[in-house]
Amino acid sequence: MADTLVRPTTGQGIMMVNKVDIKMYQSPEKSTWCPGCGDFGILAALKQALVGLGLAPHDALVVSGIGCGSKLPHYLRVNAFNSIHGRALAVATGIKLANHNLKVIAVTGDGDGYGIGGNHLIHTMRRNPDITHVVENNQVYGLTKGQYSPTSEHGYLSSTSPDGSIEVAINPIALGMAMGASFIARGFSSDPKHLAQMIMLAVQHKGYSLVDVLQPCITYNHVNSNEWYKERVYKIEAENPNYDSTDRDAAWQKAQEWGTRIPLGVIYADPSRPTYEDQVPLLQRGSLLELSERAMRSDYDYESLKAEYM
Amino acid sequence: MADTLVRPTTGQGIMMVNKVDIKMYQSPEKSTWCPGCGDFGILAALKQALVGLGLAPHDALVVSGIGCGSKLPHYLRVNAFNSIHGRALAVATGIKLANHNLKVIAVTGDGDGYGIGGNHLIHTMRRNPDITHVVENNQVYGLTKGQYSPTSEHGYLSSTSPDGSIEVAINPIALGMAMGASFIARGFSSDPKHLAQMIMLAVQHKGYSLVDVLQPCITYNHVNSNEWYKERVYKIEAENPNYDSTDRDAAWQKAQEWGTRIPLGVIYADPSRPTYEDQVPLLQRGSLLELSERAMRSDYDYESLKAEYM
Amino acid sequence: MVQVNDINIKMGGEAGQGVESSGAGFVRALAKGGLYIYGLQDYQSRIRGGHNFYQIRASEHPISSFSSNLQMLMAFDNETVTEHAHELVEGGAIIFDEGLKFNRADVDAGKVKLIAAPLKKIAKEVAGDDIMANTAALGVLAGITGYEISFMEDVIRRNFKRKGQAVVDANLAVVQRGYAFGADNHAADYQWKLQPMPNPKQRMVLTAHQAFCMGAVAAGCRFNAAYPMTPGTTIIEWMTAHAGKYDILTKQTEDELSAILMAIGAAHAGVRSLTNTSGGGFDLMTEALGLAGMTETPVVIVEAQRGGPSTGLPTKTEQPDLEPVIHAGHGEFPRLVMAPGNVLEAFHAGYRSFNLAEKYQMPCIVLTDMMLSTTQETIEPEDMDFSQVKVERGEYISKEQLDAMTEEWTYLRHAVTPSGVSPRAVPGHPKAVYITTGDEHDERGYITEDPPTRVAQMDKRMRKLEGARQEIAKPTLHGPEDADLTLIGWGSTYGAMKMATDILNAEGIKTNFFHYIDLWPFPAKETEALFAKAKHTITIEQNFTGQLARLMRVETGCVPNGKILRYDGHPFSQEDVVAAVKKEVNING
Amino acid sequence: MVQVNDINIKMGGEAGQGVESSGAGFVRALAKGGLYIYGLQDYQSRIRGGHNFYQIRASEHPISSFSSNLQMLMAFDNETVTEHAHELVEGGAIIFDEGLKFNRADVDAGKVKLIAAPLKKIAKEVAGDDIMANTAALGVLAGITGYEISFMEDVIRRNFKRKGQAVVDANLAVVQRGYAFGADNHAADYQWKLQPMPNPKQRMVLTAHQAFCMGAVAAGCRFNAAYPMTPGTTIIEWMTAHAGKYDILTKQTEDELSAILMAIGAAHAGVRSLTNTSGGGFDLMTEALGLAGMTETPVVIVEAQRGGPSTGLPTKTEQPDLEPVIHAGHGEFPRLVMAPGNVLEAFHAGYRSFNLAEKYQMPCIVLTDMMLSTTQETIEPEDMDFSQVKVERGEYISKEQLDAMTEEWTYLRHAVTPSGVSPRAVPGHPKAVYITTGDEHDERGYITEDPPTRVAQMDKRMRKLEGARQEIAKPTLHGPEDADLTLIGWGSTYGAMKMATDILNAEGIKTNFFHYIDLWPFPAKETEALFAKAKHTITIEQNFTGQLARLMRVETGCVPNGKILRYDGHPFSQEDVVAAVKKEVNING
Ligand SMILES: Cc1ncc(C[n+]2csc(CCOP(=O)(O)OP(=O)(O)O)c2C)c(N)n1
Ligand SMILES: Cc1ncc(C[n+]2csc(CCOP(=O)(O)OP(=O)(O)O)c2C)c(N)n1
Ligand code: SF4
Ligand code: SF4
Ligand SMILES: [Mg+2]
Ligand SMILES: [Mg+2]
Repeated sequence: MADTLVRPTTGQGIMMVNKVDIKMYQSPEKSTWCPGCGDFGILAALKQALVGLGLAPHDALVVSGIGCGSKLPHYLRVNAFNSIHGRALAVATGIKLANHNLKVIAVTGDGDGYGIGGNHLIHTMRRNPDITHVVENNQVYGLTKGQYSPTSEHGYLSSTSPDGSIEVAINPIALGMAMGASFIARGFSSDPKHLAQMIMLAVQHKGYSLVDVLQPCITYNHVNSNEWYKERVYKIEAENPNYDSTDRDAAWQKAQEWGTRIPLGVIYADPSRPTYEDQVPLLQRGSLLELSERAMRSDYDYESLKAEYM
Repeated sequence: MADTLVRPTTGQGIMMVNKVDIKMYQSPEKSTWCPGCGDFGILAALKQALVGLGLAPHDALVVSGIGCGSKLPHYLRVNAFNSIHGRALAVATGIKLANHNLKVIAVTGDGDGYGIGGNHLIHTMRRNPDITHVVENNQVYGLTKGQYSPTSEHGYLSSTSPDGSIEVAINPIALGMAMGASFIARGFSSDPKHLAQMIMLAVQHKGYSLVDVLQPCITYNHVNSNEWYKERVYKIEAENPNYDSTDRDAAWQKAQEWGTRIPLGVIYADPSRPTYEDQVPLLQRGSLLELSERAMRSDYDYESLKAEYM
Repeated sequence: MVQVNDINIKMGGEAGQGVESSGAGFVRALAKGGLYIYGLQDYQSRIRGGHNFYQIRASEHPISSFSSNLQMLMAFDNETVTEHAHELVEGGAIIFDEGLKFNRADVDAGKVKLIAAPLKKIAKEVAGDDIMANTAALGVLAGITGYEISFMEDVIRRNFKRKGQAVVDANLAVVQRGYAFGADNHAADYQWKLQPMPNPKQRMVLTAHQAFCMGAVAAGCRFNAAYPMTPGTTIIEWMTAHAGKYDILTKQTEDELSAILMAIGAAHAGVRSLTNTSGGGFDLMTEALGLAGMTETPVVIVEAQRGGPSTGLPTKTEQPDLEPVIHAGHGEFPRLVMAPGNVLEAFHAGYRSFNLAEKYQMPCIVLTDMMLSTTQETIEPEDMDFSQVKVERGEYISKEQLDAMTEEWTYLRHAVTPSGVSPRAVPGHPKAVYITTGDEHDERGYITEDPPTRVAQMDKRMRKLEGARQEIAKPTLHGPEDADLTLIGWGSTYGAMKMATDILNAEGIKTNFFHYIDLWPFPAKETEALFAKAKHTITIEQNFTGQLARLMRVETGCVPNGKILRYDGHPFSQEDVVAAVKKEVNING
Repeated sequence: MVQVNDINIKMGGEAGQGVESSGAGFVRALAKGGLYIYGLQDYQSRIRGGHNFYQIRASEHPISSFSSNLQMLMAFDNETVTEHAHELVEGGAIIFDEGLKFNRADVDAGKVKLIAAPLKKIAKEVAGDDIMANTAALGVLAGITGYEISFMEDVIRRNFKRKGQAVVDANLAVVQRGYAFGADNHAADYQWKLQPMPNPKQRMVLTAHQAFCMGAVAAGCRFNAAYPMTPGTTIIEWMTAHAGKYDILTKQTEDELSAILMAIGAAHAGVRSLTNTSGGGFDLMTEALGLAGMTETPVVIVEAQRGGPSTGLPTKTEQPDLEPVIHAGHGEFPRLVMAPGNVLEAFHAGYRSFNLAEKYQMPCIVLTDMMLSTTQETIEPEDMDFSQVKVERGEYISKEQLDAMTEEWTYLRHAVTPSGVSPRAVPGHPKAVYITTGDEHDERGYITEDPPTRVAQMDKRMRKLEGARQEIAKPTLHGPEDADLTLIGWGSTYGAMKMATDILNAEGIKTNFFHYIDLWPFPAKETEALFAKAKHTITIEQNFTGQLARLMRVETGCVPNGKILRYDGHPFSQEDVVAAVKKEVNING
């Protein structure tokens, strides 16, 4: 990946950039995923991206929901908050507002992020906090044993849709466009190198960045298998080096592509949109954490408040 | 309005179409809205539309959430379920699935429908039940005394945004496009005649139909006042009689219009998409209510179930 | 000292190794032979790997609990040996593939037989694929225990039918080879035997969730909306599987809020409606529960408990949600809470919940748990009597009655009545056009803040509980009336506590067992009557705080003499109960 | 028989008629004169119209309740007369605009004076706009009661300053004309007078919600996420208004789920975080509450109660959420619940909630209600002592301590300790890189299903309650130790119950009053001690089921002799309490 993409972050880190290597991210835990699960590729790509960005494990904080994919933060050593199903973005926003020095990354499943978590998703998109959202989109509910998910295709067969799902699948890219997401990319777990690059670009992007990741669930989703994806994916950059990801119209068109051809890469990016934090004057003076710690040492004048009520 | 729009529905009604007149919709309750509130226009338009469609009060069922606007069903005599804040669409879907002979209309505020109710909104859109959703969009939280809402514009001043809101307003039209809503229109409470037509078209449309209604809140929203809207709105039909509401691209472009010029009318309609109910084979045999009543008379063979476990 | 038809077999392995299907297959073969079965499952919150087991108990007599003492362990992986070898009794055996390398130190070889079977080899040789090693294992098991192979063969024919004759034949060949291996080499020195009963009676083997669903459909439930959540999901999966036959509409929703609200909507429209979930999802339903209470909408919610709090132990059993469901939702509104303890009680709860919810126009929460979702029990088919299932709708105004009404405008959805129940009409009829709302309302359903109206509506709603209290299922008593020791429990501990009671009595400790099924409104009178007579009371629950004991105290003032609480995610076996009781009362067994 | 500085004035009118601002203006003028004030507000769930009132009580002595007996009614509309004229005592008066046509039959003219004042006329004549009629009314009120007009003038100068001198001057002229009208025509035959105290002491007049916020910011709270909901919204509105001065970040969220989860996220990151809501919103927070419990995240939730269930009575007061908040959330986890009863208790709760939440690393729910959100009370400024506010963080590992650590990898976020509290570091430091989760976890925070680990973590979490129990605010006792009658209450009934206790004692009924502030963990020892001595106990609550009484019973077995329950949406006045108590014990007053 291009060197220009890689710049060390500031943050609270005391480690030197050159000291960051992938071994630091080694978790003591063994994964519980099925052998062959696409989540392994996503884990590898995420580690790679963090290292590539020169971030130490304490510079980042990974928030996840509940699901197979949401167990990811247990399998790399990093600050992490494995929250409840569907709610990762809300927790992530709280963390980001409290300490914007942390690189906050939300990792969710498709059910997690696009299904039950839909309301946080759409409102986070329009708020644009500087959070990267990696969605392990296996088009199925993995951990609960294979029910159809919001990205399952029309006709998908499962225990709760034995005659085929009759819902239209969510198009997360189009949704992001409509809700003002400022960065939207798609990756594929079987191409972790490309995916790592997507994640790096997403983390470097200032604002809410969505990385929708095609992820085979080898146990339950026998339609959208590794082969199925491989036959369809192509890289936007490779096909059209002039693709302008800042062009809303082009991105909207690209967002519609699905089925026979599925684009990978940065579909949309608006580097000009200010982040939520950037628009809070308070946070320009430091992190809320610092202000709160100062407040706990109590060098504010509270006595004067009384006069308001006299 | 064009006569072709008006056709009597079947439903369970025993009333004759020619017997339906607006007096039947007279509620015994007095409204609690502020004099001059845009909700009056919406109420008038809704009544007009129901009468125009030849529906009797028992043929329709209005579900609302909580907010100033959600009190609407108390002010017309009709079957109604005034539910909880943000949840009208879920209740409406349950009612529709249980008795698809009822014309189900959900009436919500912008906070209600686009804010807290966002998850039901996006998933209802992609499911496409035959429900009409009228959003009283006053771009503010009225009933809770004027906080900014998801449709309040960037910079909007309120008690919770004294320095101006720093969120990007939701664009419900674009959201509907992205989520596969099959009918999307915009009306204006100060033009109840046009609005009534929009509601009639929406109710006649088979599938989820969104009618976003610009509604001045004369008490709290001093930015988006009646005058503000009047200066900006125009009717798509009037400006471009050739506008093709089935053209997704054109609709997407139209969806972006806001600010100096705000389009009113049917922005998008896909009459070809099947409704959710149409795709449930069971419901082709009658309403679930009828089946359930049959079940309560118990002419099903349950004994044979036992064999499954022997 | 051969022992016939009294055995506990545990099969263990990783998720994905077929533990569940092997267990289920063997259970069916035994049931076909007229034996009573109890099948316990345990799995982890992961899809492959980890440690799962299936524990089968078989007997000629009715059984309602598993035992801590195993006679046979079938190990598909090392961990099974490490974890469970110590549960084997003297003379017990471990069956494993000869290729499995486990730590021999985990096994007391003097006490336990090691049966290294060529499972994969048989499968490979006979069928060309070691995937059928499980079938071989079942053959070995049948061979060693002497159980007639034809029963296994029948199960194989039935289970593999849709995969074609070739698969059936291959499996049959494999099971036979396994059988021969077991019978020839190990049957002689293994003392526990299984044999079909003469003219075996065909009984049902099923879970409480399955039975609940059967009761529910029989009561006319035709709508089930849910968001998947273990261990509640088995409900909507059952309903979906039977949707075609019974005209049921099931809907997987975007979240649990939507699930209960769709159910409320459908119920309001007149359809008997169900939602199912577990604790976390139930939390999300809390606000809507109050809406059902306020709008007087009958809706049934199955809350299948698991280890909490929060995501907790997603696949483990616990009973920590009794007080939470009784108090869920701000404000005060009436509700029903029932907690069936076994398959038959669940069947009855299936229709009772809908009848009571509709008669009293309030939400009914059915508390189940991981155990009731997955454990299989045997029942006599005649005990599941569909002809006895009555649909009781209470004050429901039919279309015919509405047609006959002369006046319009008179229908009062929330009429104040002596019973608190207001006659209910469903929307769609010109004589009953009405509004209802979660705001406080008057008799017509319009919003009001008028204090007397408010008080009248509040009193009316809460008054319904008094009627309901007369109709709930009363606690049952098992064992001698005049016992020295009274065990008290609720829900899924039923089976273990019942069998423990029998054991204690057999050991000369005169014990009885008081079991709650319906818990809200609380059967206070019955509780007081029990305490008036009981000599020494012990509550047994699978939670930390002793929630039933708390409930008894707040509702009646009765306080048990002792409490036994377990919250490690695992169920009580009958021996666990016996031991804990003895410890509690200082009897050294 | 002139009575000085002991008056109850009610101002009533439609929403939008300026009832609230008039009331607030008069309150301020009286407070400036050194009088004690109690200001009660009542409004409907609508923005314009309907019926609202503001009731002011003024006295030279501390007061903590309103009275049912009015000496003055200021009617901005007919309904005020219809609704409240009967509350006037003999000799009381109604001030109204001469143009107001109300039903004279609503008023007992023999008992009550009717003061038709030319309010609009004055406003029109003096300022050219009848919009200032309210100012004229305040002038009339001051004139009749003889209250020095300079105090009203000061308030006008202050309130209208930002509207410019012309507006100030116009209002001053109007108030003077009103004053003259009142003084000249009606002062002579009106017996209740108001006069400033000599060297009036300046006291604070504020609501409990405002005081709570002051305590919270003083404790270092710097993050407040919320979704608007009456009557909780006043919290985030206060925080937002003071955000600039105190570096607070407030965030209006998309729903209540997000509100608590953002607060949990921010708290996890190290910032003291608050969310506020009412019952319906709290229901939506239930699942996340368990997450806070499981991840041991300190977070403070203000749940401002209102009439329930469901949307209920959105602007009316009630106490129906005590058991719901104690049991909210599936599974079992520790939490704190406190219910301040007045302005000062709320101030203390402001910092105590954050200190206890952080020391014990658990969520703390602060139960308030409509009364505490809107009612104004007078306090002595010195009683709100910011210098006494200490920040107590418990086992918090500072950055400096982390820097000093030599080993990496040793940090155990959920270490099992004797107190149950695990030293807490916030993320961002290389020596404390860790995960936490709502799944059951080991000491490091990794998911586990291991039974002993599970039990150890469960025990550890629940053990924290024992430490917390030592530190909670104990119930207070007002009145004689050896009373014949003991009134027991919690939360916002404090003021009325206290004054009622004094009245009962003054009438010779020896009464004391036991008031709970912190309710979970429950102060059981103190309750038992009270019951050991009390002769006749009566709980008084604003709910249907008597939730405090239930809580006392389940936690201690103590059962009150009587219960007084109110659930019509309206608060108890001191007289209401006195009358209800007498009725309860059969004393005819
Ligand atoms: C509130 C709540 N509802 C339901 C569940 C059960 N649940 C756990 S994971 C999951 C869905 C998993 O699907 P997805 O998010 O796509 O993740 P995957 O397992 O496919 O990676 C569900 C429904 C839960 N934990 N919490
Ligand atoms: C769960 C829940 N949260 C908050 C509220 C409080 N609440 C009532 S109406 C409302 C918002 C009203 O805004 P909107 O939906 O736009 O309707 P409007 O009043 O503007 O018509 C809110 C937040 C509630 N009733 N329930
Ligand atoms: S079930 Fe699917 S998503 Fe889950 S671990 Fe297995 S392969 Fe991966
Ligand atoms: S506050 Fe606004 S929206 Fe509500 S009734 Fe008044 S004008 Fe209408
Ligand atoms: Mg998934
Ligand atoms: Mg609004």
